[in-house]
Amino acid sequence: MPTDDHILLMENITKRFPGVLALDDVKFDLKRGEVHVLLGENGAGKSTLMKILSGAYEKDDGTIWIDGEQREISSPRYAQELGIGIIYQEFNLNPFLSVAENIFLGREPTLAPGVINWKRLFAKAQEILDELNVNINSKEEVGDLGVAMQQMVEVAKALSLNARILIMDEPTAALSRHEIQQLFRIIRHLKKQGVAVIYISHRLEEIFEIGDRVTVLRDGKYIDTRPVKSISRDELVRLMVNRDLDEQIPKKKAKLGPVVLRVDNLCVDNRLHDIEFSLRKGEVLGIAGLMGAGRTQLARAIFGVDKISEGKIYVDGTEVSVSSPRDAINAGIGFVTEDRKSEGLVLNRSVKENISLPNIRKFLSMGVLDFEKENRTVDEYISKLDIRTPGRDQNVVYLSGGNQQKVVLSKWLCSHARIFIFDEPTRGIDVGAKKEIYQLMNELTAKGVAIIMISSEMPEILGMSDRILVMCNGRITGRLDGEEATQEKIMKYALGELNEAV
Amino acid sequence: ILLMFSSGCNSQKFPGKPTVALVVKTLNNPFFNDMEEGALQVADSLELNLLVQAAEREVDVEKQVQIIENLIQRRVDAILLTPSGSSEVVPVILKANNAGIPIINLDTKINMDLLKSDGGQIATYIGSDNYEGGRLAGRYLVEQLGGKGKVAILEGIPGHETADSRQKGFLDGIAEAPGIQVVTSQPANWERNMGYTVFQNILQSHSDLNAVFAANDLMALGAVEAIAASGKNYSDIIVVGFDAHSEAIASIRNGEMDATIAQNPVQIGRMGVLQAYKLLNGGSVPEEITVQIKLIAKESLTNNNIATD
Amino acid sequence: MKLFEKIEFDQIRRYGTVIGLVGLCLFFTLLSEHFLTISNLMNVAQQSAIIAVISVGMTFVIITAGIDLSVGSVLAFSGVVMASALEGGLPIPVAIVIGFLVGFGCGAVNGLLITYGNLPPFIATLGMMSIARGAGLWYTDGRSISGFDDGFRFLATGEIFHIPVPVIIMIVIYVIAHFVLTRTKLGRYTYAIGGNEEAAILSGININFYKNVIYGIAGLLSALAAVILTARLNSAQPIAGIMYELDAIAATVIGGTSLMGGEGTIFGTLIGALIIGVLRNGLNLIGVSSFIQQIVIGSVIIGAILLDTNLKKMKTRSKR
Amino acid sequence: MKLFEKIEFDQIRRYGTVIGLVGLCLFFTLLSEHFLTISNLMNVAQQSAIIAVISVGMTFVIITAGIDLSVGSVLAFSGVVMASALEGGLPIPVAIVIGFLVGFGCGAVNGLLITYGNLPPFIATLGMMSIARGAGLWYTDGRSISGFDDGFRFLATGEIFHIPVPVIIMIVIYVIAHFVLTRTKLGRYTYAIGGNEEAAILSGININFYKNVIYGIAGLLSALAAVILTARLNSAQPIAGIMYELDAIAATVIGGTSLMGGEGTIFGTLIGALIIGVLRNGLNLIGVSSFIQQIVIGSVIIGAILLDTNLKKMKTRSKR
Ligand SMILES: Nc1ncnc2c1ncn2[C@@H]1O[C@H](COP(=O)(O)OP(=O)(O)OP(=O)(O)O)[C@@H](O)[C@H]1O
Ligand SMILES: Nc1ncnc2c1ncn2[C@@H]1O[C@H](COP(=O)(O)OP(=O)(O)OP(=O)(O)O)[C@@H](O)[C@H]1O
Ligand SMILES: [Mg+2]
Ligand SMILES: [Mg+2]
Repeated sequence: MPTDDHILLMENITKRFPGVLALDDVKFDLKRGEVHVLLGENGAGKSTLMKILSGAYEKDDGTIWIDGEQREISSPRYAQELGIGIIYQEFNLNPFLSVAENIFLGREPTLAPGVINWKRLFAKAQEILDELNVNINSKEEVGDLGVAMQQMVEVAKALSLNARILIMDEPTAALSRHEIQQLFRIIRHLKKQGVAVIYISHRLEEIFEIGDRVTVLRDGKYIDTRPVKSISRDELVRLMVNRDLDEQIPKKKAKLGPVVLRVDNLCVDNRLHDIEFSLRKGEVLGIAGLMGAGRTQLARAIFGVDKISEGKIYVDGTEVSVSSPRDAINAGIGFVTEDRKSEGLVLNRSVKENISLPNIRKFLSMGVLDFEKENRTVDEYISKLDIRTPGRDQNVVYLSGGNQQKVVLSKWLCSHARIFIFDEPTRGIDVGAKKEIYQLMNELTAKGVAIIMISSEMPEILGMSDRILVMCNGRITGRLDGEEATQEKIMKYALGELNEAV
Repeated sequence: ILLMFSSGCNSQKFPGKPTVALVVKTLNNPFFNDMEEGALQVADSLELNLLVQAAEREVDVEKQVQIIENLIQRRVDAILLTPSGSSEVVPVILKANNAGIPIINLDTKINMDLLKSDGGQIATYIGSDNYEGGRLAGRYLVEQLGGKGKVAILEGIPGHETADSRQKGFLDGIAEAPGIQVVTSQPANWERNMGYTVFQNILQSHSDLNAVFAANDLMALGAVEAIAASGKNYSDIIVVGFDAHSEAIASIRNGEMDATIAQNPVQIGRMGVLQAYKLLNGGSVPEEITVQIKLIAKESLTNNNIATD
Repeated sequence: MKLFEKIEFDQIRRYGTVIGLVGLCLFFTLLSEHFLTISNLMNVAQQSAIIAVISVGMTFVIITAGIDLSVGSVLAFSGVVMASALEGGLPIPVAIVIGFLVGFGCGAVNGLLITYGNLPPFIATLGMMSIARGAGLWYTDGRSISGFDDGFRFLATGEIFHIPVPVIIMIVIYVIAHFVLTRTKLGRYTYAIGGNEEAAILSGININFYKNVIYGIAGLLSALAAVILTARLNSAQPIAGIMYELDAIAATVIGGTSLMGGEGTIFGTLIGALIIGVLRNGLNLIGVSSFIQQIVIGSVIIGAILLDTNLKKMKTRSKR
Repeated sequence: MKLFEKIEFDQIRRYGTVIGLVGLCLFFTLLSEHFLTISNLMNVAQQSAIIAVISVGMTFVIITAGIDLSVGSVLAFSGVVMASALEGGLPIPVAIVIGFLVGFGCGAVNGLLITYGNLPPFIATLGMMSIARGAGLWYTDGRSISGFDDGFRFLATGEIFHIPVPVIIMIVIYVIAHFVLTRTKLGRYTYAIGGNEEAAILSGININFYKNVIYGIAGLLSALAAVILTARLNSAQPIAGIMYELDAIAATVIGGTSLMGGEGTIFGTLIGALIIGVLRNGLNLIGVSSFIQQIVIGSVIIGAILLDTNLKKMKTRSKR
């Protein structure tokens, strides 16, 4: 039974999906004014637990108390009425509606019954956005925003509920240091007002920065709940992955070969300006920057998705014209996209089909698919990246966020490209799998593959990069060597020109 | 649904009696409703099961063929057929011949040359052909207009056989009077509303029009409304339709329409079933029975001798 | 500033179809001196009214990423029921209300099948298309019901300030629809449902309720179209409205509404309906042969949208 | 083991429609002693062949999240061209190839309009529907072309091992299509394009090329259907195949293919086509009046999919 300083108590929560026991007799409690971190490997059941709390899923078993009252959370609407707000791991925005409408969807201010008060709608939305101090115009169409901006809209949406229980499922996955600080500022502010926050993230450093208590799940089972102060990182990781896993990133420097990719004063009409850099065999080139800096834009340009208005691209010293991803792939380039849902995956197809999509040629014998070969390869990657799925024929839509990300990675890793562009490769991936991926990068570079790694995660950038480019407003504002680079320097460049610009 | 079945399922009613099938082009055209009516009257009095079937769409010969094939499977005793396509039904008629089911051809004539060349046969043909009707309408206009004037044509569904033969007949009918000039010929797909809109548009560009021939009465009735809407007098424009639709006849009485062609579907229906009955009882039937086709105009209505209504 | 840019583009977008319409009018004006006359333009407006009214409902439905193939059959069914009510001597308003109820009923059934039955709209309404048609034919035995008094016929033949009543009805409907779509919850939720249904549900919007309302409205507007049609022809037919669904969808899509849902304007739909009306009218005026007409109509529909989408593309790289 | 469970579900899903078909057959067997006879079943199979063949193309198209409204018109157009070639005395194979070229051509034009013209498939093919129809009428001046020699008519009237040739053609096409969809690159890409076009592009798939191929195939299969139909009626009509698109779409969707794209099986489509065929046949056999037939057909289509989707739903709550 809940004590009265509990705002929420969940007990014996069980949820099964076809072929998966997602939650097995899990318990979770939440006190007023605390930030309670929910931690666990990919597929551990975090999102599922939260979706049950927010009324998106129905639990198969278990009880939920809110303010000591036992509640059956039957629908998202009822959850809202109970004061539960949530930021889902996957965006739930309408690309065609304005930012303001997305934020207040279902709760629009009205003039007369049913008639919307646009002035107030936009004003109220703008308030919240300014509060977050991100420069988004509340009248913009969400479809025109980049991933990061969309994430901030999700945050604003959750805040607009004035919830007493605020769930944040990996809100920072798409954000960089700068915005994360804004977010934390808000969270602390809410805490003071007695709002209770459930916080999910795979970035351990954040847990120590913002968390009060932490609960760990593993394979859908409750493991333990601890105060953050009294627990070390290594302990935490052990609880999570059930084995020891040391902190530092396992960078193995490969011996650098000749230049494989050279980009010569590349421009994309008003988004990128004279980008110039080169990439050598076996090298990892990190690209850092704030959101909207133009990193993804750059990747898209090199990969032939967006039109290049000026500039040249050389592969192995010879100029190539990439007018489509196909050209890029034929030139030996692979691109792990940032937005898995809309760009990375065919959600309602199987893990197998997604992984083999760009590589089908490899599985053809005389134009016919060789299933044995295909299955072998796919299973190999499923185990290599430890993708939690009932089987290769499961539709990816049913995988957990992190596992979906792993599928996207596998898809490209098995493509044997010679130049990789990873855009936020470890977004939403748990510590164990992260290490696995860094190992894979090392293997690749050892084999002479060259990697461009776009990332908003400082440790990753600092740990894995041989060289680092810093971008801001579509320009390269800093070039650092892997050793000499520090968080401060990167930040300076990343913000530097911004300050001038403003 | 079961309820519908039992209600719509004539065959189960009196299993003992012989079953005759009437397959028409469509049942949402009054012409065939009348034919059905006539057939039903006789069928009841002769204690026959009458099974009336038609494709959803008049132009859909293939579906009509399917229906006949299915009726053959069902071993009906005779089939009265108004083909949606005079050549297209030939193969299925051969099937009927092989199954020993007599075919009685109503209204639209089957392509006999093709049938003969394939060694097929029909028991008899009853009706009057559309071409003749068209001719009649043409001649009527010639005399009404005194051999000269501007005429418009409202066509049926483009490429639809019935439409073609009526139109061809009409053109031949007016051919003898060079003074008569067809200023425009537009499709209105047998529909009342298209008859209205298309003719309204025609009136815009041909305000001096003297007459219009519509390949069926529905379009003619639409045209009449269009004339009213245009503020002209009914007397200004001669409207000739086709089918002797009861509404058309009423409209002629009110002096809106001027004439229509009566193929007398009720009569055709009655005769059809009667011949079938004779056949089933081993009687012989004539090669061909032409049903008088006549033009109905205000004058002929005074001494009313119309089989319809 | 960015917003500004956006609006600007929307203008061009909108003009896209308007340009098409103007071009078409110009073209016919050159080819026939009868085209650009008050009386003919009134004609076109009044002839377009029926499809235009149906297209309003279609626009709502399509914005929710749905579709309604049953509008034509529902028109016919509600038309004959209303007509038989009139024939039975019921007062005009009562008969009309009965017709509306039938229309709304059919629409609501579509809605229920789609929401609670989880049927794809295409299938639910395809079934209704066939059922309503059959029901209308069965109800009337395939015959049409004709002859109504002038009070009723005024709804099609009457004029107010020299403007035909159907045109007035059309305008009123469009003003209301525009208001609903841009200013009310119903309108915004229509977009929300079409743009991202999951998100709408998770925001606690009762999408089943709104979908039912929207399909109901579509049915209701078909019934309204039936009133105009019946009054115009002084006759209600069970086979009325065949293929109207295609005209209505064409009008809506020509008007810039995306079949993927989430996007679209009422104003655009009006332009779309007028383009179709003008096209048919013009082709009659210049007396193009019937076979060529079909070729031309097809080409113009394609042409109009080619023009439109490729202006649209200028706006931003297509999403989804 | 988990995988196992899933397959089980797929089975149920698939059986969903099969159950529907079996139920329907049972129902008619009870009501008519003529239904369950070899000759009638052959009859049904052979009547279903034409829609079944068209539906294969439709399935490919719909899996890419597209649609093809032009199949009926293209059938008619390619039919008359082929017929006039035969009439002109060209050898049968040559004439057939000419017909195929026309069909493939129309389909390819659809493809080009959709890919390079960025038109919504609904509009591109709606336009083509009207254009091809007009072209066929114009080409034949509205007349149908009749009377071919037995060599050609064998394609519809002939039998091999007591199996009608159309049925054999149908079976061959389905075997090939199933193979292509499950075992080849083209098949995989078809699903990928429909499931997430953006992702397909970013995976380096030349979606424009494949879409063109797929719409081309759809046209080609319409032409093949035209061969069967022409041989069957011993006549090619410019107005053949009106509204076939609806039957084909219905067959495809009844077969479990989602109009949202990315999902569907060839086997399902076959069942769908047979359901429609059996329904029409059975209703004729027991002699239901044709108005009520329309009501029943509509209801069964709805019923079949209700059954299907709600078995599907058991699998998981619907996505998006
Ligand atoms: N709708 C669904 N259908 C079937 N299985 C599902 C569904 N949603 C989640 N699962 C399964 O339930 C398990 C838990 O998923 P969940 O999303 O809760 O993991 P998670 O802890 O959020 O992982 P991540 O850190 O990657 O987000 C996973 O194995 C996933 O495959
Ligand atoms: N205003 C916009 N209009 C259209 N597309 C945009 C706009 N802003 C961003 N995008 C697209 O969305 C993608 C992601 O946006 P985001 O801002 O996250 O990427 P970015 O601008 O490259 O910044 P980052 O460095 O965070 O990747 C970009 O590749 C860009 O193509
Ligand atoms: Mg998760
Ligand atoms: Mg980015």
